[in-house]
Amino acid sequence: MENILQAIGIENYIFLSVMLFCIGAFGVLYRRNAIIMFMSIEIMLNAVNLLLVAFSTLHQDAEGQVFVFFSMAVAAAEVAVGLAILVSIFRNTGSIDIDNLKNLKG
Amino acid sequence: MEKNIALVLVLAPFFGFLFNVFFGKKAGKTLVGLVGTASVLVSFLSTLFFFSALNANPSQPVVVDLFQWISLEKFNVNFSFLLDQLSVLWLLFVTGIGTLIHLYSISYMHDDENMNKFFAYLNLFVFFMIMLVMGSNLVILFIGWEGVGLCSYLLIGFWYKNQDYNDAAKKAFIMNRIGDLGLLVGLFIVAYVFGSLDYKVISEGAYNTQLVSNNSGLIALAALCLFIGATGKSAQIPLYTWLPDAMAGPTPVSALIHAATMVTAGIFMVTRMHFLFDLAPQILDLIAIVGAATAVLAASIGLVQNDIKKVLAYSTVSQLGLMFLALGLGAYEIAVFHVITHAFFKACLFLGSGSVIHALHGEQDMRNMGGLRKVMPITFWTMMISTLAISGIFPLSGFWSKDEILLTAFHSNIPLWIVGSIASIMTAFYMFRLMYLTFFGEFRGTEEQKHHLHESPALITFPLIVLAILAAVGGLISLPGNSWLNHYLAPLFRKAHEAHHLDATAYALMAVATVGALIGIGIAYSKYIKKQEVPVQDAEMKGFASVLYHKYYVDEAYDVVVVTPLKKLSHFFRNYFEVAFSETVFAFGKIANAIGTQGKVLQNGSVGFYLLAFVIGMASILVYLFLV
Amino acid sequence: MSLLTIFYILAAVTLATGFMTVISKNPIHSAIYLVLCFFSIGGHYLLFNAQFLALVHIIVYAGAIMVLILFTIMLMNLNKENEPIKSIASVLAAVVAFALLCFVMLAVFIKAMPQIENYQSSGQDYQSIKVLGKVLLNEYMVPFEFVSILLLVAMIGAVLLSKKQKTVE
Amino acid sequence: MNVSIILIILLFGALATYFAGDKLAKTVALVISLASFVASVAILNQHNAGISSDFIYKWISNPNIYLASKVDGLAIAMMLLTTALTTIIVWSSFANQFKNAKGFYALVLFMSFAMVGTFVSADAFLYYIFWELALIPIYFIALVWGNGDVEERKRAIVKFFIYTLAGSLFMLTAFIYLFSKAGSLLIDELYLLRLTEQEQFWIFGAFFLAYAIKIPIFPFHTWQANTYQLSPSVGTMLLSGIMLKMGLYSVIRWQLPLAPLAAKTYMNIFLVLSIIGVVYGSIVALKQHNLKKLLAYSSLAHVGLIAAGAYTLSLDGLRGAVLQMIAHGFVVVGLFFAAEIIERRLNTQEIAQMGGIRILDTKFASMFMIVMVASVGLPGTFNFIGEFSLLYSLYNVDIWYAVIGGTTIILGAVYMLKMFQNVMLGEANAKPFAAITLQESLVFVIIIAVLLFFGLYPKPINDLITPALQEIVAKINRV
Repeated sequence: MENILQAIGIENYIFLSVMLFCIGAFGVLYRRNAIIMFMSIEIMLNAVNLLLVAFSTLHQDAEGQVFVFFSMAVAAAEVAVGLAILVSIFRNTGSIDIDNLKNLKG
Repeated sequence: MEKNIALVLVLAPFFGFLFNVFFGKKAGKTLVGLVGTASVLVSFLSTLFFFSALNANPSQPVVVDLFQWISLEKFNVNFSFLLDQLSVLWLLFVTGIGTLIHLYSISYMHDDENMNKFFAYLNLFVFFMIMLVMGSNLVILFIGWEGVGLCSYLLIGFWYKNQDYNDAAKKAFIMNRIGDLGLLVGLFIVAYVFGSLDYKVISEGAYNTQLVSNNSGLIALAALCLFIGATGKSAQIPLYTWLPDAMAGPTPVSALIHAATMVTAGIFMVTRMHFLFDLAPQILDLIAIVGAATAVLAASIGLVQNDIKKVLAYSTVSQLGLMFLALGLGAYEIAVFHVITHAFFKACLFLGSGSVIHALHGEQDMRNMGGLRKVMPITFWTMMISTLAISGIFPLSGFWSKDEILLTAFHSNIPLWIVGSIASIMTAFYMFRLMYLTFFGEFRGTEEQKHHLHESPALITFPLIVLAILAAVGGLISLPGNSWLNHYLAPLFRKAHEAHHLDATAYALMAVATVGALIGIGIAYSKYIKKQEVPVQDAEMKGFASVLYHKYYVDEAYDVVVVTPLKKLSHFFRNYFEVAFSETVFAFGKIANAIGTQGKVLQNGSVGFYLLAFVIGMASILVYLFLV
Repeated sequence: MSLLTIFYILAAVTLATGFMTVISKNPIHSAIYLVLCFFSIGGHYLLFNAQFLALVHIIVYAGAIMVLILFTIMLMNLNKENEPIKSIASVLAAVVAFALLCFVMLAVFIKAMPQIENYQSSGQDYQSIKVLGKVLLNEYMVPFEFVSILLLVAMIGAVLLSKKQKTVE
Repeated sequence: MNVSIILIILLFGALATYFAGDKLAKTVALVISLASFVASVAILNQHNAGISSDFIYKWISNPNIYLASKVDGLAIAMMLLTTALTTIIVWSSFANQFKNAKGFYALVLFMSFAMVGTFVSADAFLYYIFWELALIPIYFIALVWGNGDVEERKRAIVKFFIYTLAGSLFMLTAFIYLFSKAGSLLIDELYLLRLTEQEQFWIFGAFFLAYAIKIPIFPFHTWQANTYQLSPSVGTMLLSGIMLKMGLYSVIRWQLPLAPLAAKTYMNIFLVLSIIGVVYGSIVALKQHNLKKLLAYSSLAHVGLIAAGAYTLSLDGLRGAVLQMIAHGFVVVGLFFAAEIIERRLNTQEIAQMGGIRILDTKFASMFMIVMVASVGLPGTFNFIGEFSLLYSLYNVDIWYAVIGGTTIILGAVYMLKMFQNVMLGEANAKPFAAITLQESLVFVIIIAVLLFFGLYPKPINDLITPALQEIVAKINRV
């Protein structure tokens, strides 16, 4: 197994990542539930990670993977803080429907 | 040596001014008057020194160069003085008459609480007048020119509690400033053409035919502008209306500033710049016409005035018109001659009227005078001499100078001669009207006034006597055929002006003039002595007399044509333009506000909407970056 | 079974579970689908022979993050299908955005394909745990430390945010 | 010693004033401003001795920005004007009791600091920073310590602030463009640029917006009257005495030499605008009821003439402009101080409520009179020298410019005398008018002494500024 991309082809990964990313984006737009929107964002992040790894393999360069590593760390931090915010929002409003959060409306 | 004396000449009145400003209140009235008079006297004595020096050595005028003042790219203006025949002559009667009037004022203004200020202003005026006369270039002249205007403003409005007087002062200053703008522009043109403002350089340039022919249009324009300046200061049409109003000031001021000295500054300037005016014959014609018109217009207004000082004021305007007539005819030395004689008799007349007003405690209306001959003999006789002089009765000074002017006019332009003669007849009439109403008949004032009638003290009568003598014999300096004045001024003029020969025409004209004057006197006699007429009250005036009394409604016309539109314009600008500009600026703020109001709809708080915008935005960026 | 087949199966699982995550009404179901999705992505990593990443991925995402999310859902008692009916407009907007994004990104990558295919492989070891460790702790030493700080800060922040606020007098 | 010492004195002086506390603030401020003036005189001596006071110091390497100052005679003249006027202004406010005086005087010194900085900067970036920095103190001075209705004041001051700030942004744009061309913002390197006429046009226009608002040139003057009216007198004096000179100075230093081609091509437009300002300001001043507003419009007229002189691009015009800038600085401070004295006693700015002051205080009336006649350019006062050169330079362009610009002589006399008559003359005012104090009269004496001395002997200033202006004219004429 010299290089997997010779067997599968980078374009397949690209398609896959794009599809996954778009599903994530669709989810964010489609749903109003903050937690599910959160999950959708995770999907999008993973789509990007996947593509990074794919290109890392293509270039045979470790840096792409290092980046993924960092982005995972960021994602973890983000989830931790984000969920904490959601919890406090839920405490205050009794719901996590995003449409209820319109305090910034101009 | 000469430099130091020249500085003394200039600065003596200025020190008088400083003294009276800073120590006047403490020094007491006597000292104030003394210092004020002495400082002018010092100037007079210094002038005498230069006069004798010049007589000894006529071809060498004294030039005192002090320091560089204004520097411009092409030339510099130096602070320097020139003492030649013309300026010394002018200085003589400015400081001479100035001294007399100062002397007179000691008594006249003695009861005024601000006497020190009066003397300070008077000294300052003399200082600026000396500056005007002595400057060796037009800018120094301009300092004096504006400076005397300022002093005139201060002195007309001397009794500043009265807003009418203040209005008169303001009017004088503003009218003068209109002329000053003309003078300033004339200065610029001269500087542009000749590359200097120094009289000497300009006169040399004026004889440079190449330079002159290249710039003939500009030179004429310069002459015109300078003449506009002169009309402001010397009260000629169209800027004469300030002078009668200027009589609001104390009478010595009227005598010194508004009769003898300041108002002749225009004639001085034109004479100074004669080489320039000689190059512009069309402007000289204009000057002659304006002068003649002013002479007759002012004389006609003077016919019906009832305020004793107003009569004299219009007489001054009229006489100044005659001087300008002479200037316009190119007879500069005759104009100068008339300036001098006029200074004598007009100063005497004003001081005399001041004496009368003093005796009547401020009464100026001739309808309330009369019969003063017996109570005030010295005032009467001195004024009588001057009146005869101004009317042109042989052999008093006015006869000679007026006759010269009319003679010159007759030789060059008959209509101008006719106009001038009419003005002279009118002069004789209104002057004798003044005399008859004031000094003859019965006293028409209140009992209270009658009780206090008295001859003025010696300090007032002494200057009157001196001036009356001068008014009587002043003609001697320029008798026809053998004119000392022409001879004295000859170094100034490159083309010598030969004196008129005493031929038959000359004698005939003299006779005509005398007869004219006698006619004027006769009419006045029949009207005011024979018929004992007293001018009617203001409201009863009818027809042309009313028009005359209201000065041809010129002030009203100026009001309608200039003042009111300016006020309206100011109102309009303030209420509309300013608001419009201001609102335009605020409009930008309002636009931003409106955009904000509309834009805030976009911030509707719907996360879905934001995300959609985000996605679309990102998509467009991608398209722009990679696909286009 | 060729690699390609494995890839297709994994890709299908990824997309399907991802999609199900998005459309499931019940948040718990979504979470379960998401876990599956993450596992399949981990499978992709393994296909790339990126063992380290695969491990970390499973631990962080499928382990830590998903557990956190599940806990939150439980905490809020959200395992109900109570989401309000969405308006046609918002659904339409979501679909349009999805299609647009999909289209644009695909177009971009297809356009970029010629450049992508030019790369040559060097055959060096680049993705064993050993190599990655060296890269991380040499070249990326400072960012690595910063990540630790970031995580610490996030932890503190999360604790602070979710703490019950004392009522202010 | 280089010129930075003055900046340091003023900046740290501002801090010292703040920390000195409310009681000591004005004394400290006076000492500091006096020290800065003395230092300026020292710089002047150094300049006369032929020693350079410039400094240049690398500040930011990318983009290429220097802390640079270049002091020629022109900059020194403006520096002297600023420090001298700051001293006079601080001294003139000694009788006032300000709330939070330490903040007030610190802001005054800080403003002086920024203005001196504007005058001596030789790097466009530094210049721009100082230019904008000068705006901040006056904003607070006017807003916090101003008079009149608070809402109205807020509206006027915020307008002034945003207006001038907006104008300056155009200048910043021009500088950014110039930087992209020259790779440096040092003024000497900018002078070397060869720009096309098109480029110069835009740069000139951008500068013009900034300066026309600051100066102000008609029709960008709408902020002026209200701001002057509503600011405290110290603020008004700072604004009219020094700050608007920043605009005029910048025209001479930056705008004309950087875009000479445009300046020449479009000269007439700017001359006409400036001269409209002269006439318009004078006419509007005729019908003002508020003393400070009237003075503001008179300032508009005078400044219009100065700007017109500068835009003639001739040595006479530039020299007249600089002389008149200095003269106008002193005169306008004197006039506003007179307004302040009246306001202190009668507590009003409305001309209708004044009158008859001369009877009650002749000394004040005389000094007011002298300053007033100086402002209408009576020969023998400093203003005449400037006015004469300006009008002569205008005449050399076209006689009508001189004639119409010269109407300021007439109209100036009209509104000034009218104002003087209504304020000072007439029957005594019912309200008491305390005699002018020694401290107040000293301010006038200094101003009058300056006006009369340089009116008769302007040579020192002339010799100082002429070489610098010749250099600038040479730069304008290089194309």
